[in-house]
Amino acid sequence: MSNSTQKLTYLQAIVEAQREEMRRDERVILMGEDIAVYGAQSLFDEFDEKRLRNTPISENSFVGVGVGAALTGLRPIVDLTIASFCYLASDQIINQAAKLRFMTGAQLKVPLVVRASTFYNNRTAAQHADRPYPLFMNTPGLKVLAPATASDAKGLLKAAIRDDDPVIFFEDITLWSKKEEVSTDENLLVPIGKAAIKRQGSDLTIVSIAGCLPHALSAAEALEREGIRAEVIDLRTIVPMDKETILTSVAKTGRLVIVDNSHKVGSVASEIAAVVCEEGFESLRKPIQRVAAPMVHVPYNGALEKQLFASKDRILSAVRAIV
Amino acid sequence: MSNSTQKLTYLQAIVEAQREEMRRDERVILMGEDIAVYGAQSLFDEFDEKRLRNTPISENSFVGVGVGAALTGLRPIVDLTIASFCYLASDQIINQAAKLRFMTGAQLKVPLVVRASTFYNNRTAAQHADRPYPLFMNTPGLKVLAPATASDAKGLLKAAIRDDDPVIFFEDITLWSKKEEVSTDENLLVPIGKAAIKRQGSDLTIVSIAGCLPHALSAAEALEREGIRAEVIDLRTIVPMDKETILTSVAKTGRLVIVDNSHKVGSVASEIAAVVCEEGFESLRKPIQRVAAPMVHVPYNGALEKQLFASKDRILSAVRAIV
Amino acid sequence: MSLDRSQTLELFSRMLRIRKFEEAIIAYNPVGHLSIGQEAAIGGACIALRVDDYVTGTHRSHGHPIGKGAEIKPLMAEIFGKRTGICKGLGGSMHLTDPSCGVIAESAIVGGGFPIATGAGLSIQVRGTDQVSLCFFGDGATNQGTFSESVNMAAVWKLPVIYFCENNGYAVTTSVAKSHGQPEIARRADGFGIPGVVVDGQDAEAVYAVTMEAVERARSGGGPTLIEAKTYRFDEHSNRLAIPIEYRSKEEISYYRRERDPIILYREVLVSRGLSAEVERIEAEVAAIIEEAVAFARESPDPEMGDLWDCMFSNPINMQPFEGQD
Amino acid sequence: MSLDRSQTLELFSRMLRIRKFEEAIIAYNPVGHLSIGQEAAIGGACIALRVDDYVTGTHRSHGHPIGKGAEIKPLMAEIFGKRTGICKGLGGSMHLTDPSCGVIAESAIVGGGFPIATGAGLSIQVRGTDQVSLCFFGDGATNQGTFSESVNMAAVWKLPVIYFCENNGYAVTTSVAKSHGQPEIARRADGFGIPGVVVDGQDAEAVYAVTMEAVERARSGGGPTLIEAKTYRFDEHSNRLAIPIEYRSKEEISYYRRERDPIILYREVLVSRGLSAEVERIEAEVAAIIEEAVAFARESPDPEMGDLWDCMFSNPINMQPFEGQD
Ligand SMILES: Cc1ncc(C[n+]2csc(CCOP(=O)(O)OP(=O)(O)O)c2C)c(N)n1
Ligand SMILES: Cc1ncc(C[n+]2csc(CCOP(=O)(O)OP(=O)(O)O)c2C)c(N)n1
Ligand SMILES: [Mg+2]
Ligand SMILES: [Mg+2]
Repeated sequence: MSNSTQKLTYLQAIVEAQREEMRRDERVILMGEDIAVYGAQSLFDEFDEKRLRNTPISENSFVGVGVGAALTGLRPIVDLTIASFCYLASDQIINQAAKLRFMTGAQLKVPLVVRASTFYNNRTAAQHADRPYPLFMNTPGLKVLAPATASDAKGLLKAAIRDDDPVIFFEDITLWSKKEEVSTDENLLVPIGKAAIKRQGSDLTIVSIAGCLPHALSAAEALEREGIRAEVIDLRTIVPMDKETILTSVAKTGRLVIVDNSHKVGSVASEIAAVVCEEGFESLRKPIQRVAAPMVHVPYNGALEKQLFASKDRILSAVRAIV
Repeated sequence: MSNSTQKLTYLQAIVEAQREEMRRDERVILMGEDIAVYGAQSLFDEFDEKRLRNTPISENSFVGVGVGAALTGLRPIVDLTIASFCYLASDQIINQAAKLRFMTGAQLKVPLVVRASTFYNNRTAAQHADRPYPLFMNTPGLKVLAPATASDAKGLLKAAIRDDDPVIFFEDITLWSKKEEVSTDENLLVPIGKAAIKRQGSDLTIVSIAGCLPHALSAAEALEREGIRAEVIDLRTIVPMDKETILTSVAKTGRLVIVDNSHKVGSVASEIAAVVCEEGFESLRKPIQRVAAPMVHVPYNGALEKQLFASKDRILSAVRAIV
Repeated sequence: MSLDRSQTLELFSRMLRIRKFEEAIIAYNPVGHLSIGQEAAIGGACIALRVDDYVTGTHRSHGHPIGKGAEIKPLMAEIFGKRTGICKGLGGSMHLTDPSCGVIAESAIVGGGFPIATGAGLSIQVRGTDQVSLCFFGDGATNQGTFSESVNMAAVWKLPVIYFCENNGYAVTTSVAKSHGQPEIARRADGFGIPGVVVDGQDAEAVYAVTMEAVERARSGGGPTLIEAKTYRFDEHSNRLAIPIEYRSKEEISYYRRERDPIILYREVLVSRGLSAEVERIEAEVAAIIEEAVAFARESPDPEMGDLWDCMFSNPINMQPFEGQD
Repeated sequence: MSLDRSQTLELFSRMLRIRKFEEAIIAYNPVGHLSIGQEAAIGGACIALRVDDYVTGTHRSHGHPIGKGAEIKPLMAEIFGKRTGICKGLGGSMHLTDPSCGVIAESAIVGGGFPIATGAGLSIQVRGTDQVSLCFFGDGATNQGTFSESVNMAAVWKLPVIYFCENNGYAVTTSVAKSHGQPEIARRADGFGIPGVVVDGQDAEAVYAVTMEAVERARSGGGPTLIEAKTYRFDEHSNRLAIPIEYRSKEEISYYRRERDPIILYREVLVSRGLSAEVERIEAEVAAIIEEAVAFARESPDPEMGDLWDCMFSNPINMQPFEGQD
């Protein structure tokens, strides 16, 4: 196990994860529309077109092609590029990928990874800016990931590729260009189903999802200056959820703010709130606060768009309501 | 306003709602696969094929055809028949129907009703048995209905048809054959966005969704015999949610059990729990209990299938945990 | 490229197994969508395949694994919802999936099999084997977007896929004439630059011949083919759906049952080739197989709640082995 | 069925408005997907329509409303994200939807417009008017399932819809040759039993002629037509997407820019008909319109948070007028 690192952006980390896994295992292939444009360009130098498939614009079918390939010995990564397109493929993801193992009495396995980037705060308007994590939470059979750092993006994607079950991997484009030192160890996986405590604290718990993390951390810093110690948890895996880390933290702090860029109603934040209210009720001292996108669509106008999503200030005002 | 009633099943009530609205307004049309098989047979005696469209098996497109027709002067009812097929049409529902008014700066309106029946407890296995309410909760722009009685089915469907926004109307097939006296008043609408208190009580609140209602009511009866008075609320409208009725009840009882046949994680029950924990926290005396389908798929074997869904006993054991 | 004697008998046997399997369903456990009347299309196509070739099917799922040569007992137990069923009683009548003989998916979502069969074709191409993938689907399914999306992808990549339409003339109550811009399914092939061929689906050996041609094209890198077998469903859409309208005439139905029964037709062919004794032996064998299978299914235990959890994931994470009922 | 003098000038003017509108975007607010190079296809198709005919479009949305005769200022303000924009600054560059001139949807979901245009056709048929519905889409979009699903439905019901493909040879970086089983889009029409026709998309009047034929067929109950206009996109896929690979040659691009510019070609036609003076007048007019529109857009106010809530529902229920930020 090597200890060396290299400085990578979140998007580069994703490309490196794919490169390493494609080298390691010839069953891994990558499919999607114009994949070279979405970061995979450098993979074309190393792998041939057999394993790098530019698809026609046929989301439901090319995801289903991934399912069929996964059933028959490959380990496909299917890049939906923009997460708003997942509704076109939700039939193959939900009715097939998520259900086939169960429906065949566990005769089959579906080692499929579907990548989708949440394309918000980017002035592309409502048909491109969805953060549809909730779509895949409610169906059993899927694992749903949403890393917030380059290291986690790499380690989780590698874990997803090696996992024998279907995994939806959400990439947050507000993080794409964020750089950090990332391990070059080819076997360093980030475990699916484990949240990360990014900052210890005892006064209040902030659970953050995907691109909310930088805002949660700056809110925590600001609070620190006021003497309020916030614990910041990066959820990382949406399904299956690491209830234990959240409940342990809330047992300590008694206060919970959840920061989630999906729309508030039926959000990941809603599920976390429900779990804590069910299983951690006795430790809760104040109402749970959800900082989420309001129930309006994402507008084209960039100034308005920005206000829908997580920010240090919105988190702070939620915190103020309970401390 | 007439006071007469007729005895109708839940499914007949739906057909009558359609008949009355088609008579009243020639812009109302009905589309779907084999609609005669799914209850609309008698409409063919009265209306011509222009307004009763048997579609090819093309869910995404025929829902989108409904959208286009709605944009240009019709008021289409599109019957998806079985709710598990909604994933095929979720693109047109979410990316188009729900977003078009907003994205055009309110130049357009989309008076579309999409019907979908939740086909569970019927031995059709996991590709037919979804209760996908959560799919449509998280997207702004849709109204989502789930009536639990014949009268509400009629009154809500009529309200939906007259509404200028896109509405998803879930029919619960475990209720299809349940009969009751239904008003023949053509203008009797059930307001969208209002829950119904089906039984008054002060010790505990049970919020029930769709086909859970008969089970919730028998649980409440059993509790009554023990001297525990449960208030039973039928949610009726999932989006927009009638928070007020729920919060008022919980303010009185301090205890909440939510009964929902969707899968537990990311369920309607989760959203209700989150709302109550956020806005009604001070009145909560005990942890909220969600009685929902566990995170496994619906099996073909009928005996096992039955155990996944709401029952008097499951509700009672949830109640026992908090009273 | 014609069948030898033992293959013709195997073909007849498989067709008869489908018929008798479903007659047993009607008698003992009337669920589901029957393939009675369509046995020549299914059998003729499958006999052109090797065991390691892939098949995907539909809600009308009984025929495909039987046609592909699957063991009958686990299929029958599945119909009965039993733990010994091929899918442990979790999949049921629309989902008789038997990967041990190459049947990798039976989709009750109409059109759901197109991409999966195409993906199996992609997998074959990437892994470099000489398998093929055959996709069964109905006339109604061709109106799903996945049909053209998938056929096009297979055409672009020259995948070894055979798209095999069991055109029985109807989708539930909707005729091809009322749901297709033009009624010949095979004519859609040209838009994607692949061969499209029509065959009499009641003639088992004719079906075999066109399928074999497509299989050889696929194995040798020639890409996909669309086959339209004209056939007929003798029974109602499903044993469990009441049909309140008459969407096809009684005369039409009785004509097919009388004149175009694929089992009767193929039996006559074999008898005319002097194979009466063999045919009768097969008839006795099949009857015994089905009888045993019904007994096996009836005696088998039901699955248990824990099985539901056990069958969810290959790599379970954060999941109690059995969450109980909540 | 040929254009009169004033119509030819109007056609030229609309094409030029598209070009100049987008040149202003490049100069002042470089967002979005440009139609430069495709003006003859768009203009030629639209000039065959009445104001009350419907149009649906794509992410490459600027040309369609302009081609349909929309007022320029609200379109430009929309590009700038302003409250005076046609969509109040909420839709933006991919969504210039102007129902006042019949443009009912510009879908940034590739393939999203097929069903909507088809539904408009259904609506026309049910209401019994003699309008038509024209659906613009790209070559790449034909691989979405909605294409065949919708075309088939229009064919079955003989709806008055014209499916108009702006085939510019590429979908982002993917050529038609690499993504279509066979490259001629129009050839897919036959599978659905409707006419398919190919036209030179750089020749505005040729486009007009084939569209007019389809429009007349549609108005008179003859059902849908598929038109494939061969055209070319002069600029990159989008002003905002970096393309790291060379997927089409520089020679190809400069050939089209030099030899096949639809504005230059049509200008020459008009000049050769002795219309120089009129052409020059139009050029001056268009320049002025665009300049004014840019000024208007720049000076206009931004939308406000409350607008987001106001634009959500026609019948708001249980919704505070402005929920604030939560
Ligand atoms: C996506 C989807 N839509 C609708 C249905 C309901 N349904 C089941 S079978 C069927 C008809 C299918 O017709 P066809 O493809 O011709 O097959 P056949 O039943 O004739 O074998 C329909 C509409 C379904 N199961 N899935
Ligand atoms: C459903 C969907 N998939 C993918 C995309 C991303 N995308 C935007 S435009 C485009 C190419 C469309 O090609 P074509 O239809 O030929 O239109 P053109 O851009 O050439 O005008 C793609 C893939 C999208 N917007 N929507
Ligand atoms: Mg059929
Ligand atoms: Mg193009």
